Amino acid sequence: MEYLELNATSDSFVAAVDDMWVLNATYLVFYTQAGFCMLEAGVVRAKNAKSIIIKSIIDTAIGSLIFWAIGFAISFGANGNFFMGLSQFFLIGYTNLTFFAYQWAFSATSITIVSGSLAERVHINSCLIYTVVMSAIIYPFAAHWVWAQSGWLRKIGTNGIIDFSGGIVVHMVGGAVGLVGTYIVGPRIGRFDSESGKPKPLPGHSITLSTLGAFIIWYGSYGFNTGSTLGISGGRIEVASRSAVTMTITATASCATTLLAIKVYSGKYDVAKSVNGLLGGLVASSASCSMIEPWGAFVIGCVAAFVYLGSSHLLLKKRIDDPLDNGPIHYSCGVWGALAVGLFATEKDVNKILILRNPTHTYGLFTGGGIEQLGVQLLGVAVVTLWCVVTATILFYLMRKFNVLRIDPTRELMGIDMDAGGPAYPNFQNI
Amino acid sequence: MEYLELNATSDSFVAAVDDMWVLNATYLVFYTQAGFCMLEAGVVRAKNAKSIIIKSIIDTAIGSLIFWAIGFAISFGANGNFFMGLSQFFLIGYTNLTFFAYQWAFSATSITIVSGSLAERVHINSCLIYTVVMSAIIYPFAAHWVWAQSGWLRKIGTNGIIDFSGGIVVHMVGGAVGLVGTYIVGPRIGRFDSESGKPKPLPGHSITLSTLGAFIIWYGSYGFNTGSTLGISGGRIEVASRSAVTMTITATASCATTLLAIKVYSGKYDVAKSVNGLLGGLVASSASCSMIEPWGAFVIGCVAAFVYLGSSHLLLKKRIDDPLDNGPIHYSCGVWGALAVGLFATEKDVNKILILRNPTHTYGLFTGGGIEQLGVQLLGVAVVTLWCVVTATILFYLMRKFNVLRIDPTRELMGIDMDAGGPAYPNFQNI
Amino acid sequence: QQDDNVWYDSSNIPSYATAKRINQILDYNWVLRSSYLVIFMQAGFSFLEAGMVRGKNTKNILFKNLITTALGAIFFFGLGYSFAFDQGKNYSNSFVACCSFFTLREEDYYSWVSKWAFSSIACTIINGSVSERTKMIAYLILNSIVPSIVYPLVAHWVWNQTGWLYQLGVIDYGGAMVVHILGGSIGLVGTIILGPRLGKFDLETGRPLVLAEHNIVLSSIGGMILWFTFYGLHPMLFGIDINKGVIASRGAISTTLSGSISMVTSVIVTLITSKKYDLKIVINGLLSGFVAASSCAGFIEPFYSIIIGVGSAIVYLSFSKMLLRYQVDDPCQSASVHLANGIWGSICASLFSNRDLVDSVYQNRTNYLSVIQGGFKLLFIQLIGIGATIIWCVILKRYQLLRIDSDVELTGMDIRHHGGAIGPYHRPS
Repeated sequence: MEYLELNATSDSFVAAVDDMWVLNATYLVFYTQAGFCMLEAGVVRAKNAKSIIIKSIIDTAIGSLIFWAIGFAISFGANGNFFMGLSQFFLIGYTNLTFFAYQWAFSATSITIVSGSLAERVHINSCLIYTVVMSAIIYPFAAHWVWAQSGWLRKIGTNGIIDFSGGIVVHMVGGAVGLVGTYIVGPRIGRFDSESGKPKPLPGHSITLSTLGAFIIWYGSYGFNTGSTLGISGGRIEVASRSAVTMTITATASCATTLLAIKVYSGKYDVAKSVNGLLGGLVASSASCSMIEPWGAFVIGCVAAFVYLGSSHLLLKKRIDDPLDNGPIHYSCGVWGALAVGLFATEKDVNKILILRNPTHTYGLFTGGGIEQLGVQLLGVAVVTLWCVVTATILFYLMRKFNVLRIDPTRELMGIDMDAGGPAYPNFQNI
Repeated sequence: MEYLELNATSDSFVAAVDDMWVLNATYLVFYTQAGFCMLEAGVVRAKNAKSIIIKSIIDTAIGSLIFWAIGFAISFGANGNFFMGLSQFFLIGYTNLTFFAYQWAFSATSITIVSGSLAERVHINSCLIYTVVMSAIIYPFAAHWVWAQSGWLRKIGTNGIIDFSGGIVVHMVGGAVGLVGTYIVGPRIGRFDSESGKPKPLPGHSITLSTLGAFIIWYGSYGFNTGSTLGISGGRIEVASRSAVTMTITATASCATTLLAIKVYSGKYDVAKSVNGLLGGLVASSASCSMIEPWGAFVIGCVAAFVYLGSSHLLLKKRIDDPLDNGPIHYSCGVWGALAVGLFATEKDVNKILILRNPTHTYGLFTGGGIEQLGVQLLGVAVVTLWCVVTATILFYLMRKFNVLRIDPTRELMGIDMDAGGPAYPNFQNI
Repeated sequence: QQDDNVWYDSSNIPSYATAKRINQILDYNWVLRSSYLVIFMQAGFSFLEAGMVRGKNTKNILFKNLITTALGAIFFFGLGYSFAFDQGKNYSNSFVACCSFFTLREEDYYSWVSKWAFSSIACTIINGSVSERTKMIAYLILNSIVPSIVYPLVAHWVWNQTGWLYQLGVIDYGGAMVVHILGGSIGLVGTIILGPRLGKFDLETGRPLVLAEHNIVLSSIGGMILWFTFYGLHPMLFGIDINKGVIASRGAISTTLSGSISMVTSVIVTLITSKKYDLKIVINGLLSGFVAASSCAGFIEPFYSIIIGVGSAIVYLSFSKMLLRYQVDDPCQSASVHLANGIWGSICASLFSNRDLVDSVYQNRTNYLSVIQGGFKLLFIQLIGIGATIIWCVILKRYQLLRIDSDVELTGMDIRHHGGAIGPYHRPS
């Protein structure tokens, strides 16, 4: 407090303002942890509320420590080759702490997504294991390939893969790992009728909590999507305001479309699904938000709603039980958002983003930039999906093999909170 | 927006941006009020939820008014001597409103901590009294001694006491006053077995609420700890980024250590205690966050977990009932954080912070800076503790004497919410 | 080689770090960041309102606030922004601008975000007033019309330099007229047309009965979130530079003081009259102070915010009492908080504003002395502004709102329209 003296030159001042922008965005992204925690807590049943919270805390705390120690060096360490970064473990010798903090918050988000998919039926212990693997291996490699300047997906084609703020790296990775996990764990007891196989609803214990969570995530997403400009000087603030506008339009369009589609289809207004539609829209916008026109954002949002609803329906048909619909939201909408870059990106904006290279003439298919970028995005999506599916399958298969994954059925019926020192709401009666 | 012609000179930008940074941080610090409120509400039983919220809101409102009228003048008023500031009551003649707003938010945090320690067994009225005393006397003097340029602890030794963002002034003061209060009020009915004296759990009514509160406090702490640079120009943004990174590492390390220690010790995952571990880490980082390396932050966090667990255990042994563990979290971890400055501060960073003076060669013991700073920190901790204990003892002793402190036993069993217009959840059945 | 520059290479960024340019960047930054806070207000209002309705309608109100925000964005993007702030070569007079629908100029993007955030707050305030008894279709219509035409016109009048109220000299620091009076008066008219909830007033004596809010803890989360987010609402409109930075700090302090004083006053008054600490009044008293401060917080000496705060508590308490006497049922007390205190705040703006401070942010127009500085013209102008806003809202609100069936109202809308109550484990008592 009152320790520092002013000693500014105008050069460092611009850099300071840029860092300020990124730091503020970082705080917002860390705050989405609160949003995810509340969302997950609201969607599970009261008997599992405490355990999902503890998982969410473990994710954040341990995931952050591992990413600091190992993950960041693999993603962005100096002397990286096409495959991985190789130095600066434990941040030793690394100076750009602002950038680190921002990336750190991103990795925490990706890891948190997984715990939602595994809700209500896995050991709390298991979360320690997958958090470590996810933040030390699965996420960092994907981040290196897609984001680091030396990453191999970054060097393909004219522009390389474009993922402005984590549609592929954060959402797709988190969603895919979760989806594999939920498939290997199997559905919750009582989710599908044992005879007919029809899904039966297992409603969450507090829709208010999950709505609160969604609103916090929405708020945090402004940091998530607009902070990726990594500064505001040199025209980047326009990129940030474009991102804020397009992200809002995509999210609200997706929310409204979901709502109306369900109303038309079933005659009810469904809060939980509308909230998910909103989140799906946010996810779909993250890869592309800085490079599209508002009309493109609107189309992306409307389509995202059907992508979400369709994949959610498909999962139920295949009897895969994803309690929070994290697969449909983060994986499917993440894929759609990544492809949308190849469909809707405009020439002007792509050139603004990719300021490093010569003016490019490869951009969105629908905006007249040819099919190449779409191909590159498709390739990237396929590669990242494959990477996640392979590593996650090995991980969860081994965990199942050593019996540290699924909780036994009596425990599951009683609620996992018994392992976490009693029920979450001791003053109220569960029914 | 559309109103203004642009005509600014480059000096004024720098000042404006610095102010903007501090203002944003101020808002975040005020937001921690919401966090503390939710944390406290979740940890008490349902029958006392409403009253703790009222106390928390009244604290904030009345504390703010008193600090504006009296407290700030004592802390930072012009013409101060070594002991106290003497002018600019009611802000008359004071122009640096940004600095005031920031200090204001800090004082509100310190006061709120006390209400948690006194939860579930004192009159709502009593909070009016201790809020006034705390914000007019106890907090301002401590702030003057430690933070104001003329304060006497600031002038001791080579560097003076170093408390970068309130580990001593905010957390230790709040925690110590609360601890004295909870000792004088005595334990809640039913907390200790009347025969054996063993503690019995009185679990809070909503772990989701208290987790939400902790996450909000975490988010707000980014304002709390990084805003203390009071600006971003002149290299201060690097200090801020460093603070953000080290604070996150300390908090997550403390959270993870608490979680694992309890798991090893009792075989259970304990959400409430892990959340407290997180908060303990945040507290431990506030004095030192700008002057340590990430590895130092990690060590501080791991130790903070044991400091928290140890003091919490000690309190129970001495049959002192601190419902929110505010004493262990804010006082003990605050003390540890203050000492950590004398242990882990690095030469480079201390010189960056203390830019006002000549290069100093006194810094952390473990980083090779000799033992002097540790001695100064120890002295400061002792002085502030003594000040808080003496004033708080007088205060609470007088309140008990005039019978405005503890509620009568029937009321306590029924719940204080009866005084606040009925139960907090009229649609639900309490058990 | 360092791999940490995801998109940009700063050495290639053209350096146009001229003074003007930096100032513009900072303005953008300030406005965007504040807008995010204002959008987060949606969460605050949702929980405030969700906690204050009965358990059986919780899902309904959450749903409405969610859809309000979503539909509002789409309609404000398509129609509303153009009516309010069309800056192109198109038609624009003192009453309305027109007609570049569905298109935004790139330099308007950040401004769109902030203005949309304001509009969504106005809509959400309405939801609180008409909660627990309105048909969903009526909501959808309402929430399409307000952001496409009702809010934009008032915003045009008060905030746009060509607007007639702007040119008259109306002061609105943080949306007192455009957001609070607008939302509050539409809500009040709505709630009058709808009539009270079943069972709110005794059929014989006409006395108000208690329809207890189901989860006041939730409301207080909402209230605390709103406290935080009001710091985004208030200093946003004017952007930032050294003068405006001071005004923003001044605004933050006056806002805090006004809210605190208002809350303390409401608590004391309630303690005297009913001997209880009532949490609902604590929360709404706090918000009343913030609302009242929204007209002028940055333009006054912090001292005057005490008067504003004390006044707003009294305005809030007496207005809500008056509504009950006339058997108007306002479940979340939105009209008392937002309409009454929006008016009170706007009047205070003409009483206490410092002319120099006002002049330093409002350009190209004449400002008048406030009452404490010896001028009365501003008072009349503010009154005209208040009147115009209210009249506009009332005129537009005269279409029939559709009320839900009484049996649905008794069972609760969550079960009938949303596929079940909020939490199956909570047993309503």
